[in-house]
Amino acid sequence: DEEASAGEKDGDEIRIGALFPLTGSLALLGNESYDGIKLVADVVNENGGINGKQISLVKADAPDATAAQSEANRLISQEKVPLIMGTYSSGLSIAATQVAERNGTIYVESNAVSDEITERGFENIFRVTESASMQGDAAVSFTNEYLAPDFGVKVDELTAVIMHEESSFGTAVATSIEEKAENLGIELLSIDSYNSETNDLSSTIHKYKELKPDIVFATSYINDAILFIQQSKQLNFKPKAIVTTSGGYALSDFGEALGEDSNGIYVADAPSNPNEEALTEEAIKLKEQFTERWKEEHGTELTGQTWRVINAALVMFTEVLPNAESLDADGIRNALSQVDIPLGELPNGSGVKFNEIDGQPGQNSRAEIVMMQWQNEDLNLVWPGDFATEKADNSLLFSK
Amino acid sequence: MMLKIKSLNAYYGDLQAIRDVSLEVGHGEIVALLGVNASGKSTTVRAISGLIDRMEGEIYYNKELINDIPPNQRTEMGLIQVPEGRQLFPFLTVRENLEMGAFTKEARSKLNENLERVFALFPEMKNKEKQLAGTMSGGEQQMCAIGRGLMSNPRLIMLDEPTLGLAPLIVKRIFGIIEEFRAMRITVLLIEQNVKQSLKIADRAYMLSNGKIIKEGSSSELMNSDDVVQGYLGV
Amino acid sequence: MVSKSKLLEINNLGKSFGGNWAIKGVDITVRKGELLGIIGPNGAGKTTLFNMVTGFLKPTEGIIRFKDKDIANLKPHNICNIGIARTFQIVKPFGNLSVLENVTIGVLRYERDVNKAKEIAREKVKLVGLEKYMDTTASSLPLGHRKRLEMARALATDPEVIMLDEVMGGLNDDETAEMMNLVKTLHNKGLTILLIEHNMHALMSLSERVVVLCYGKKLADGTTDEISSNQEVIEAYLGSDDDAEN
Amino acid sequence: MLNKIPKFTWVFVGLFLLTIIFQERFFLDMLVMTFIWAAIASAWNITGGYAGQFSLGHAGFLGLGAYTSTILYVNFGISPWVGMLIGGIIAAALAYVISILCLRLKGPFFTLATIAFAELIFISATQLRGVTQGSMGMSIPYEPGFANMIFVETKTYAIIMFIFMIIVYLLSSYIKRSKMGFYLTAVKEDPDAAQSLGINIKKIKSTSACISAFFTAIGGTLLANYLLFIEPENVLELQISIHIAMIAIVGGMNSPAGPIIGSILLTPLEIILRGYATQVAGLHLMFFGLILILVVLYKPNGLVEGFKMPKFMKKKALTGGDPDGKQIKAS
Amino acid sequence: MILQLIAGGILIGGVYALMAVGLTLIFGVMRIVNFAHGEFVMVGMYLTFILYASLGIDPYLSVLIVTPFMFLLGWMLNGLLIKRLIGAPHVTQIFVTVGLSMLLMSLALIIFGADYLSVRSPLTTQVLDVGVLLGVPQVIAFIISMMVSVIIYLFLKKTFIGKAIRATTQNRSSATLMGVDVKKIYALTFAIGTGLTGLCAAILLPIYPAYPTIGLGFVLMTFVVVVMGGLGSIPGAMIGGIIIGVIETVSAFYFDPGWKEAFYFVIFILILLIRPQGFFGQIGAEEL
Ligand SMILES: Nc1ncnc2c1ncn2[C@@H]1O[C@H](COP(=O)(O)OP(=O)(O)OP(=O)(O)O)[C@@H](O)[C@H]1O
Ligand SMILES: Nc1ncnc2c1ncn2[C@@H]1O[C@H](COP(=O)(O)OP(=O)(O)OP(=O)(O)O)[C@@H](O)[C@H]1O
Ligand SMILES: [Mg+2]
Ligand SMILES: [Mg+2]
Repeated sequence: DEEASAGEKDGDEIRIGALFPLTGSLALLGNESYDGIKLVADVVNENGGINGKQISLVKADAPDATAAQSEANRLISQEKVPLIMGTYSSGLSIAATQVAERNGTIYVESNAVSDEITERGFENIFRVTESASMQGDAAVSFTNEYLAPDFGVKVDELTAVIMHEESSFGTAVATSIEEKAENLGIELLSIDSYNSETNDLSSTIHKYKELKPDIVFATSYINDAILFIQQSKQLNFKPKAIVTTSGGYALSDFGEALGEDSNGIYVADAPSNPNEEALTEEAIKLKEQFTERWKEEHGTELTGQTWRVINAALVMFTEVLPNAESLDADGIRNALSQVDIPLGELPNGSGVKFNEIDGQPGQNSRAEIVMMQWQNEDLNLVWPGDFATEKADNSLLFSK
Repeated sequence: MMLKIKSLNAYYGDLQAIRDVSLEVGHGEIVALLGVNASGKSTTVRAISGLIDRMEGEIYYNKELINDIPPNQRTEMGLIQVPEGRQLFPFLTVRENLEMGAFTKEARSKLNENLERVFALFPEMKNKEKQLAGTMSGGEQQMCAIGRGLMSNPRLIMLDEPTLGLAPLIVKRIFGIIEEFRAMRITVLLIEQNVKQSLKIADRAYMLSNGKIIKEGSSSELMNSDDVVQGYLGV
Repeated sequence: MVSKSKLLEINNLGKSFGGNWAIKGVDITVRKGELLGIIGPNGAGKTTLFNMVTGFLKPTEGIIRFKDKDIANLKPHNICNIGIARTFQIVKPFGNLSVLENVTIGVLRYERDVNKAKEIAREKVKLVGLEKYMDTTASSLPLGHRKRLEMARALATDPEVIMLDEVMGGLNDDETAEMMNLVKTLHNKGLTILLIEHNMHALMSLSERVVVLCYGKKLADGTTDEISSNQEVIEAYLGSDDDAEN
Repeated sequence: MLNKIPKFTWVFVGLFLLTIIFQERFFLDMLVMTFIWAAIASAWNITGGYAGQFSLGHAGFLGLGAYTSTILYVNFGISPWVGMLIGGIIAAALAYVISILCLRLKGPFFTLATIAFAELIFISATQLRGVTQGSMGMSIPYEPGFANMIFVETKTYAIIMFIFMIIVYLLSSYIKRSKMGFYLTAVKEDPDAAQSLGINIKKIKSTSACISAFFTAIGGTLLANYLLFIEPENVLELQISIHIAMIAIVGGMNSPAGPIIGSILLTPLEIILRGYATQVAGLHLMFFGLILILVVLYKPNGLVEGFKMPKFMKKKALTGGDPDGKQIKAS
Repeated sequence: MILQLIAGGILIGGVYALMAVGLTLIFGVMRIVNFAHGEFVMVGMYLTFILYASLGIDPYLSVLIVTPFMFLLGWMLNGLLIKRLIGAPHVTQIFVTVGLSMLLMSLALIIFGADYLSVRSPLTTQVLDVGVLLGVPQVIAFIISMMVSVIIYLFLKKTFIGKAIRATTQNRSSATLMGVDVKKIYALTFAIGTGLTGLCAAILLPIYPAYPTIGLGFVLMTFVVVVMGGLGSIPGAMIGGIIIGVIETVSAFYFDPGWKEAFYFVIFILILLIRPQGFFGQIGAEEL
């Protein structure tokens, strides 16, 4: 493939496309994701790069699906990158991966979770992080394994509602929660979708007050996550547990906006700060290194969201690319299929192995997903046991 | 002299509408400005009110050079124009239109007094007080426009075709009102197509053609001048 | 006159605006080829009458027939297409178009070919004496010329009846005379004309018959002589002394 | 001989040559986008420019076209070439209904109504998940083939989009020169006067709206089959309506060449700015905002015209304007 | 329950109303189609945030700074841009203000990044329980909003300025001839309209975080409210805002929250079709 090999054109540089929504309504996490990749690239470069070649990130802005395609096109044909990493948002990813697949360029999804991305069986599309159904799975498993026993009931006696923002992220996660919860016999009282740009969720909360579910499963972006918790508190809506998945609930802006009102909320997410016992020594070192460096450069804590990107970048920059026979699609694809990182070796506790899930050859089957809880305005890992740093505590929710 | 204009040129974009126009209006005088369509009558009046962007020449009002005074302040000085084609505020009621006439401080203090005077002159307006100005008949709008001009407490009033579209009876009334202005010491600059009648009440008159003044003099002089007789009264 | 056929018949026509009757119970018959003058004080309902005949206003009550067909419910463009054209008292030029283009749009009603339509339009522009302004944008015409443009445009639709609403307002005597000539010429060509005019001299010398409206009612209907000596009309509209001629 | 050909033809010849010469996908992609937005903006211009029916709801038609052909193809295997026509007809029918309903609305009110209609379509597309898969969007499986309207080469797309642009352009300039063009202008300038000259406003407005919507929807299908992925946000958002109108305005609304010029200037500029002004996120939007303001203020007739002072800056209204003022239309 | 929903809707509506009062001045009175109105709110929110973050000024107190600041900003923008739009075709207006909104959004992104900045006030999650639950910040916002609307209403109604503004939009040259300083009137109106967005921003920040695109969510809704209430009508904006607020909460409860915007768009279209002058607008005034 002539274009891909041209990625080496400068000899001492490997150009890698970084495609994220840098403007528009998804800009917050888009930029943060880019910063994550940048951080890894900087560290790798400082340590001598990939086999002596420096990584050069080619930044691309994908505020909407059309732009995502157009920019993917540019990265491939104009910038001649052999590898694109992106895009944080599922819709954008679906659009951009089409272009990559068609043009035979490897595309590694770092944080979008929609199952469709890897379900289409594309040969050039890989995802290091978990899929939506894995997220849903974690939320429901946690309910089954921890919450139900803790409430002292059988899991099929629980009632729940699912509330999700209506884009592909929220919808995909909600679909998976619905399926898994039904399998366990959890009674779903209501499933509600809403536009994440809404400025009021009180009606939905009133409805839930009447339905009195034990558990609220929520998937939101940031603005709506804040709104939901704020209004729930205001309107005195207090279910036994609020189990959320990733998105806005895992962000530091969320904690800052709500202060102690954030306490008690569960967030299923890629781990950001797992119990060090679950990690290898190497992973611990990396974890500390990145946490510190991020704090230095950005002044905030690393969230699970950014860890996803860092993981993906680490895998690509330290495992895949150095071992690729050639820096073209075939070479990188081969290297990807040979990656075999056991659980716990990545700084957030995940491992990497592709080709293990039926029909989803590009999905990493060892993407770890854990349950965290806001405690003392901090996000702590509480489940599963071997990863946990703190104990889950149901009494924290709206305790003040 | 109340109003004195020296060598006025006015342009619309590149098109020159009036050339080297000079005219004077004395205190308490009624001066008529005559001329065929497109001769530049309205342009002259607009220039005096300050509504023309590109102009040269000097305009003195009460001996003061007012070239640089913005139009709204000219109104405050009592230099009032009743524009051609009514130019009412279509979505204000008749009464609100009249009240707008009394926007300046001085006029506002005499609002009620003036309002009564207008209603006395045009009882039609009293009945239509609450109608939106834009829904009135053409003639009714013309009355409202003149009324609005009176509300501004004019010292010099420039009437641009005030009788346009008015029934003969009302036309007569308007000319009556103009005569009353003389009694009230309000100076008048009158643009009219109704030449005969205008000359009858005016002291002096100017005649414009193609943007230039081609004739000026007392009304009786003009009445008998060949140009006027041929151009206007020859029918 | 008796031999001419009825062209336009208006029966018991009425229009109310929120309870106020601008026109009520008016009957008018117009015969083919007639030149009918319509006068009345300001606000008498003359323009409202035109608006109803030309479909711009729906009558509150009454009947309007054109060639024995009820036209009270037709839309303005239908009215134009059956041969009734009008001008607007408050002129409505297409401001950003040239005079020629303004008139061409009228011609396009029956001549699809734009170039041919332009040729015909050129004639109409000449007819009203605006040939010097053929390519001037309408918005920069002074009022007098706009009135002519109104007229040219209405004529361009090739009407059978033309309704002229104060086309001589704002013209000086000379220009009025030209306009009168034009109206006369049109009339001689067989056009049926309804003429609203406050210029009594023009109206009286042109009209064959005059209808007087007053406060929405028909006050009189007759020959010019009958009207100018009608005491009620004099009181309501003309005024008593000789000034009325202007 | 050559000087008989209108100048603007050379622009097309040039564009076509570029389509043939360019090999790099990046440039071809730029051409594809330029052509398709030029065509859609031209379609918009027929009602938005000529008739002054300033719609900011055309994304609705674009989305209808994209969704109709995609749904028919993905679910029933109906060729997008057929789906394209069906989408066009549905969009035209909807445009007819909207234009009849909004017949009496003027200026900003019409615009706001079109926004509202397009938002309703957007919301429906998001909520009717059974049909549209909601905001998850719909992917078109990549199975190249003429019948599927999916091509391996970007160049093929570029040629198809070029042809589409030429068709819409020719239609638009024919309309502009014909009776219909005059009538549309008349309706825009003064509806009352237009009616008095025998123009059926309802018919002329709805006809232009239908034509415009039909071709916009066709553009939607073409775009969908180029992108192979549609979601409400990339084919139905208000931003897209604004984008379409913006191209026509920046190019010039009263001329058939305007939207083409607009797209030739704006589309590559957008792609380049977005691609290369990434150091500071948001910089390209700022550029765009500035360009928009400057062009609209200083070249209100679009870049298609030579530099002229904008009309309203000559203070037309202050120096007379309409001597008869405004009279409220009798209702 | 319905009472609770309506109460909640009324409170939200109060905030919408305040935004709409500003827009009804700019759109309804000056006839400038201002698509950047939401972005003015956004600018105000950032300013409130800065005052809070750097000087610790409570948002409710910073009203006193933010409102005048936005007033001045409005005055400046008018001088720079908006005055050129007066009497311009509305196409021009829409696109200049769309350009302005793009500009402001991208500036915010460049300066503040895409973070969601919020102010945590002790009041944020306080509630009043008066049979129905009312959020304290919402109640405060509602009260301020209603008070200010009434003040603006009285100002417009009772002073000659109000009439002059209306007259000026209808016929600029005539207004000049009446002695109205047209330029000043426009600058004042636009500045008041913009100043109100500052007020709005300050009372919103305790409820919603500030981020670059927050304005987009408000602007269409605000237009809906303005048209619904009737152009230029302050009581219309107030009642329109409350109606939209109630429609939102009630429809989101009884139907799907995903459809709630559809409800007000449908109502908007119906109003445009049936009563284009809105509830309180002058008949025919929308034709200008
Ligand atoms: N707004 C304008 N833009 C361009 N030209 C104009 C404008 N207004 C007037 N003119 C031109 O200026 C010249 C003088 O016009 P003006 O209105 O002063 O004439 P007038 O004597 O008042 O005519 P009328 O009796 O018809 O009112 C005319 O040739 C006219 O075409
Ligand atoms: N839309 C409307 N709403 C309310 N009243 C109206 C409306 N249109 C006209 N009128 C009233 O109806 C009456 C008749 O108006 P019309 O325009 O027919 O008078 P006219 O005879 O043409 O007068 P003029 O000679 O002054 O033009 C007037 O009193 C006018 O105020
Ligand atoms: Mg004049
Ligand atoms: Mg009349």
